[in-house]
Amino acid sequence: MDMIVTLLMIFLLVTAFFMVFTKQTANAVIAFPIFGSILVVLFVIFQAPSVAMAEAVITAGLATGFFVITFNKTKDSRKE
Amino acid sequence: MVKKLYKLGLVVSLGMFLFVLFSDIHNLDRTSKNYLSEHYISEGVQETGAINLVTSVLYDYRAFDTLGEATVLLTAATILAFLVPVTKADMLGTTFTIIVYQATKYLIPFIAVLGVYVIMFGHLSPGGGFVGGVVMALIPILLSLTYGIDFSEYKLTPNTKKVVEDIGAIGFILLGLLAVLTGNNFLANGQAGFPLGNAGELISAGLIPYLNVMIGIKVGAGLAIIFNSLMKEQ
Amino acid sequence: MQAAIWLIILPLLTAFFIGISKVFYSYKLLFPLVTGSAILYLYLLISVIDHSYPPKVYSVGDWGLLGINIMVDPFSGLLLLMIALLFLPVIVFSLKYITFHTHNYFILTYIMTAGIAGMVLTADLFNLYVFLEVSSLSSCALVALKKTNKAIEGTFKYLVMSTLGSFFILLATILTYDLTGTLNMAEISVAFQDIPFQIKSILMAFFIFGYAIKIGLIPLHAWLPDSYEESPIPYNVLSSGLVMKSAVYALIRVLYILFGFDFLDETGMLQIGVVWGVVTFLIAHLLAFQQSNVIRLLAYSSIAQIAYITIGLFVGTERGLIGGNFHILNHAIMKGTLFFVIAIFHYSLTAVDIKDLKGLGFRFPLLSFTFVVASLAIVGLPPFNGFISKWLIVEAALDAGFIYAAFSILVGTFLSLTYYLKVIVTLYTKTDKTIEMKEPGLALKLPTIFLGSLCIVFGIAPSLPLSLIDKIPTFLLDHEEYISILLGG
Amino acid sequence: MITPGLFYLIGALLLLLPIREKMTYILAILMTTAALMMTFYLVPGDRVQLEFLNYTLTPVKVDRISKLTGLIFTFGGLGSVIYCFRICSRANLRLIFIFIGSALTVAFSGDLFTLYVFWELMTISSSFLIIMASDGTKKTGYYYFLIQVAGGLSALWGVFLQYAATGDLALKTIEAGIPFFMIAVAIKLAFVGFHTWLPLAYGKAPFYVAVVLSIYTTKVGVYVMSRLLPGIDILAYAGLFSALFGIGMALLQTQVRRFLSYSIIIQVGYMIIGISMGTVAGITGAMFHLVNHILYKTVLFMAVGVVVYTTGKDDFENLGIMGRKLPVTSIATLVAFLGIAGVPFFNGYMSKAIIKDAVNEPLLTWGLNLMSFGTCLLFLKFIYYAFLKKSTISLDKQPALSMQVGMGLLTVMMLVIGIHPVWLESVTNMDVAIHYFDKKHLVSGIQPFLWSIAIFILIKKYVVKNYEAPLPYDLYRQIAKQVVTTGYQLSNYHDGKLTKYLLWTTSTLIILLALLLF
Repeated sequence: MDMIVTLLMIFLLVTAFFMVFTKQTANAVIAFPIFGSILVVLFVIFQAPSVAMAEAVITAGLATGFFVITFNKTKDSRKE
Repeated sequence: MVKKLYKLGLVVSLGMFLFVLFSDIHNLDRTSKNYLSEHYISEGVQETGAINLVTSVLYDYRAFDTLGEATVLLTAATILAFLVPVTKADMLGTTFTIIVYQATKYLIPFIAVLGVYVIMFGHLSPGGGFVGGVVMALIPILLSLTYGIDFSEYKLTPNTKKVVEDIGAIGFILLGLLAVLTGNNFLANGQAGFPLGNAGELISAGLIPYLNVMIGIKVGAGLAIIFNSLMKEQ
Repeated sequence: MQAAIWLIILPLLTAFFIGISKVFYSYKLLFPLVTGSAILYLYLLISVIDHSYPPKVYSVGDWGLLGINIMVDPFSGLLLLMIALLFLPVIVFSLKYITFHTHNYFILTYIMTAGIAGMVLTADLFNLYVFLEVSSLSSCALVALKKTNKAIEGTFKYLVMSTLGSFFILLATILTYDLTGTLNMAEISVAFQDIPFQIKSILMAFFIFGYAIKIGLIPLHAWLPDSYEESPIPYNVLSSGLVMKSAVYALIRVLYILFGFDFLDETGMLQIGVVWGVVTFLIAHLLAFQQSNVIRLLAYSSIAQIAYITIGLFVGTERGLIGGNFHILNHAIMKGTLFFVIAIFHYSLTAVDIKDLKGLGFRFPLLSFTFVVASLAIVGLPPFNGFISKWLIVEAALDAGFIYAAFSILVGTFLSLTYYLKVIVTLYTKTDKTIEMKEPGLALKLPTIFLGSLCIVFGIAPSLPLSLIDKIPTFLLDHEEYISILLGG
Repeated sequence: MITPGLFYLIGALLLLLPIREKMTYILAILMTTAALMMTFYLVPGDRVQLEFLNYTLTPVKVDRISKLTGLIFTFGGLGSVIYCFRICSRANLRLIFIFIGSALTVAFSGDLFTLYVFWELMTISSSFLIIMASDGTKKTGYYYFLIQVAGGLSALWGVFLQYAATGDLALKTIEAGIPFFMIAVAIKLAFVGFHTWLPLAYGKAPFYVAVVLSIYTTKVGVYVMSRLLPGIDILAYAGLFSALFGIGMALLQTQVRRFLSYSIIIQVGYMIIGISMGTVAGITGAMFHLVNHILYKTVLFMAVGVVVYTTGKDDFENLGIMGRKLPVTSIATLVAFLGIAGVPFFNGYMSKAIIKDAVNEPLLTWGLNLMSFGTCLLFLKFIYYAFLKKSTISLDKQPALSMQVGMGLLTVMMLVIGIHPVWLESVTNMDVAIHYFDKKHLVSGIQPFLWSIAIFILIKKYVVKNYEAPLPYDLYRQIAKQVVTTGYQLSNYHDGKLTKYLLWTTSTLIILLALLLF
C-alpha cells in the first residue's frame, strides 16, 4: 500500500512539474485532469471519499472544461 | 542575465524558507493539539445527525463559512455574466454526428438522477450540495456543448438560472433564520430544537438536507452561468 | 447581539433580492429596495456600535467554541462606524451616478459590504479569509464595471496581485490550523505560545505579506492606481474607505491578537512596520506629485495615508493605536469627500485630469469649498480632522522613540500639500473656455457635503469619535482580555 | 470671557448669510468695533481653560503684552476692514475676517497648541486670499502657502520637541527645539534668507490684500518671538544683518510695494534687536515699535493702495499723483513718513528711543543709528517721487470714501501717539520710565534724519535712480526642482508591466522573511 502511495506521489510531482515547465499551454491544460485524477485516487486511499468526489467532479471535470474553453479563446501571440 | 539570476535567486530563497518552515513543522512534537477534529469525529454524528462528517462540518459546525463560499461563487458568476460580450455566437462551430446528440439526450436523465441523489443524500454518503450542484450543472453544459449555446439558453434562459441561483442563496439564509425565529442563534440546527431524527435516515439531521438542496441549486445554476458566459464570444 | 449577524445577512439578502428583482421588475423595485435596506442597515449598525463596549460574543449556530464566533469589540465598532458613515451616502450617490450595469453594481456593492462586515465581525481565522475573498473578489468586479480596456487591465492587475496576497494568507491560515488544531482566534493565540519562534515568524511574514498587498504598501502598491483609474468613482470611495481599511483591520487583528504584542516587539516587526510606513509615504507623495489624473493622484495619496496609519498602529503604544485608528476613520471621510467631488465633476463634465478642472471653483463654489476643506484636512492642517489624528500619531511616535518617523511625517505633510495645492490652484484659475455641463442634483451634492462637514466637525470636536476609539487599545495591546472574553463566550 | 478674535470668526460666519451690501458694511464695522472694545476692557491676568484631547489648553490668556498687541491688532483691523470692504468681494472679506480673527487668537493664546492651530489658520486664510485674488497671483499664492506651511511645520516640530522635553504645552520661553522655532519665526518675520515670500506676495497680491497682510503676518511673528525666544543674543546681530540687507534690497526696487515690503524687513530688525536684549525694556520697546510700525506701514500701504486704485500701477512714477490730486492720502503719507523716520513728536520716535535705550552694546547702537539713517534715506526717495518730482500721471477714478476713512483713522492714532507717547504706556500699564522729550533723546532721534537729508541732497541721483531689479536667486526653488526630478524618475519605474510588479512583490516577501527571521 505504501508503495502505491509513494508511486502516486511521484507521479503527482512529475505531472505538476510537467504542467509548470511545459512550453505549450495545451499540454498543461491536458495534464491538469491527470493531476486531478491522481489526487482523487490518493484521497480515496486516505479514506476521504467526499473530498475525492469533489475533486473528481470539479478538478477533473468542470475545471478542465473551463480551461479548454478559455484556452480555445486565447490566441497564440507567437503565431501572428 | 543578471535579472534572470535574480529571479532564480528569489525562487530559490523562497523555496528555502518554505523548506525551513515545513521541516520545522514536521519536527514539531504535536500531541493533544487536535481536540476539535477529535470532537467532530466522536460527537459529530450525535450532535448533528449527519453520518457524513464532512457534511456535518460544512453545513452545521461551520455553515457560516459555506454561506461565504457560496457568495464567492455567486460573485464569480455575476462577474462573468456581465463581462461577456453582448453579441453571442457558437464558439465550437463543429457539428457532431447523431450518435453524440442521441447519447446526450439519454444521458441527461441519468445525470439528473445522479445529481439529485448526491445532493439529497449529502448527509449520508459522500457528496453534498457542492458536488451535486456541479453534477447538475453538467446538464446545461452538455446541452451547450452539443446542441449549441442558443439551444441551451432557449431551454434555460440566463435569467432563469440567475433567479434560481439567487433563490438558492436566499433559501440558505432563510433556513438559517428559521433558528432565529425560534429564539436561537443564526444557522443553529440541533440546538434550536429541529428534530435530528435517526442518523442514517433520509429525513434526518434537521436542516442539513435542506441546506444541501439550497447549495446544490445555487452551485448548479452558478456554474452553468459561468460556463455559458465563458463560451460566448464576439 | 442578534443584530450583529444581521449586519452580514442583510446586505447579502439585499444583493440576492436585487438579482431577482432585476429579472421580474427591471428598474421598478431597485430604488425602494436599495434605499430601504441601506437605511435599515444604518439603524442596525448604530445599534451594534452602541453595544460594542464591553465586547460581546455571538456564536453562529450555537456551537460555542466548536463553530464560528462573531465578536464585537471597540475596534470592530470603529470599522462599523466607518461603514455607517460611508455606506448610505455612497448608495444615495450611486443611485444617481451609476447609469451602466446598475443592478450588477448594487449587487456587488452589497456583497462587498457584507464581506467587509464579515471580516470586521468574525473571530475565526478561516472565516476571516472567506469574507476577505468575498470582499476582494466583488471589489475586483466593481473595478471592471465600465468594461473599457483600461478598466479590464486594472482589474487584471488587481486580481493577480490580490490573489497572490490571498494565497499567502490562506497558506498561513492552513498552516496555523495544522499547528494548533483550531481556528478560533483566542484558542490559536493560546496555543501559539508553545510554537517555536522560527515557525511563528515565518507564518507572521506570510500574513503580513498577504495583507500588505491588499493594503498597498510600497513596493506592493503598483496595482492600486491602475485599478482606481477607470473604476466607477463611488466605488473608489468604498474601496479606499473600507476595502483597504478592512485589510488593515485584519492585519492588526491577526498580529495583535494571534501573535500578541510581545512577539511583535521580539521579532522587531514594530520597527520594520514603522520604517516601511515612512518609506511608503515619502515615495507615494513624490509619485502623487507626478500624476496628471486626479484619481491616480488620490490613489497615491491613499497609499501615503495608509502608511501614516501603519506608523500609528506599529508604534506600539496606546496613543499610537488611538492615533492610527482615528486616522483610519478620518482618512475614510476625507478621501470619500474628495472622491465624491471628483465624481461630481466627472458626472457633470467628464473631467478627471487636473487641467480639466480649471475654473470649476467658480462654477461649483460649494463643492470646491468642500474639496478644499477635505484636501487641507488630508494634508493635515488645522482645524480639520486630519490634523488631530496626525498630531496623535506624531506624538505617539515621538514618545515611543521613533524620532525619524515623527519628523518624516511632518516632511510628508509638506510634500502632500504640494500636489493638493496644485489641484486647488487649478480649481480657482479662471478659464475662457465655455464649459458644457450637466447640473448635479441634490442626490449627488448632499452626500458630498455631509462627508465634507464631518471633516470640520471631527476636527473641532474630536471627542465624538475618540470616545469610541479610546477603548480600542485595551483589547489590542494586551490580548489576554480579548482572549478571555472570546473563550468565555 | 472670550477672545476678541472670536468676533472676527463669528463675523466671517455671519458673512455667509445672504445679506445685502449695506448690511455687510454695518456688520463689518459692528464686529470690528466690538472686538476693539472687548480688547480694551480685557484685564491682564484673565484666562480661560479648556479640556481638549488629553491636554488642558488655555485658549485665552491676557497679560500686558498680549493686550497691547491685541489692541493694535484690533485697531488695525478696524482701519483696514473699513479701508477695504468697499473694494473687495464678499468671499475675500470673509477670508480677511478669518485671517484677522486667527491673528488675534494667536495674540491671546496661552498655550502652544492653540498658537499652532491659529498660526496655521492664518496661513491658510491668507494664502487663499492671495490665490483667490486674481489670476496673476496663483503661483505666488502657491509659493506663499508652501513656504508658510514649511514654517508652520517647523513650529509644530518644535512644539512636539518642547512637549516631549517638558511635558507641558504652556506658552513660555522655549527650552527644547529652539532651532525649529527659530526657523518658524524667521519665515514669518521674513528674516534674510527666509524672506523670499515677502516681496513676492506683497508685490503681486492686490493692494488691499497687501494692506491686511502687512499688518498681521510679520507682526504675529514678532509677537510669538517675544513670547518664545526672548533674549537670544545672536539673534540681535542677525536682526541687524537682516535690516541692513533690507536697506540694500529696498534701494534696488522699482515697484513701490516691493520697496515697502523690504522696508518691513528693516523695521522688523528693530523689533528683533529689542526682543533679543531680553530685558523688560527691550521687549516693551519692541512691542511699542510693533504698534507704531503697524500704524505707519499700514498707512503707507494704504496710500500706495490708493495710488494703485486710482492710477492702476504702483511704479515710483505713479506716486506723483499724490501731491496734487489726493490731499488726504498726502497728509497721511507725510505723517507716516515722519513716523517711520523717527522724527520727534511723531510715533516712530518713541519706540526707537526705547529700543536704543535698552541696547547697551556699542556695535548694536551704531547699527541702530545706521538703520535709522538708511530708513530715512530710503523714504526720502519715496517722498521725492510723491511730492517733489514733476509728474504727468492722471487720475483714473476717485478713491472710495471708505478707503480714506480707514486711512484717516490710523493717521489720527499716529498723531496721538506721537505727541503724547505716555498715553500708550498708560493704556497698557507698561511704564518704561523714559523722558521722551529730554535733550539726549531728542538729539539722538533727530540726528539720523538730518544727516539723511544732507546725504540725500548730495547723492540724490544715485538714490532716486531706477535700478534694474536684480534677479533673486532662490534656493528653495532649486530644492523643489530636485525633488520633482526625483519623483519623475520614480514614476518612470511604473511602466504598467505586471511581471515587474510581481518581481517587486516577491523581493519584498523575501526581504520581509529575512528581516523577521534574523
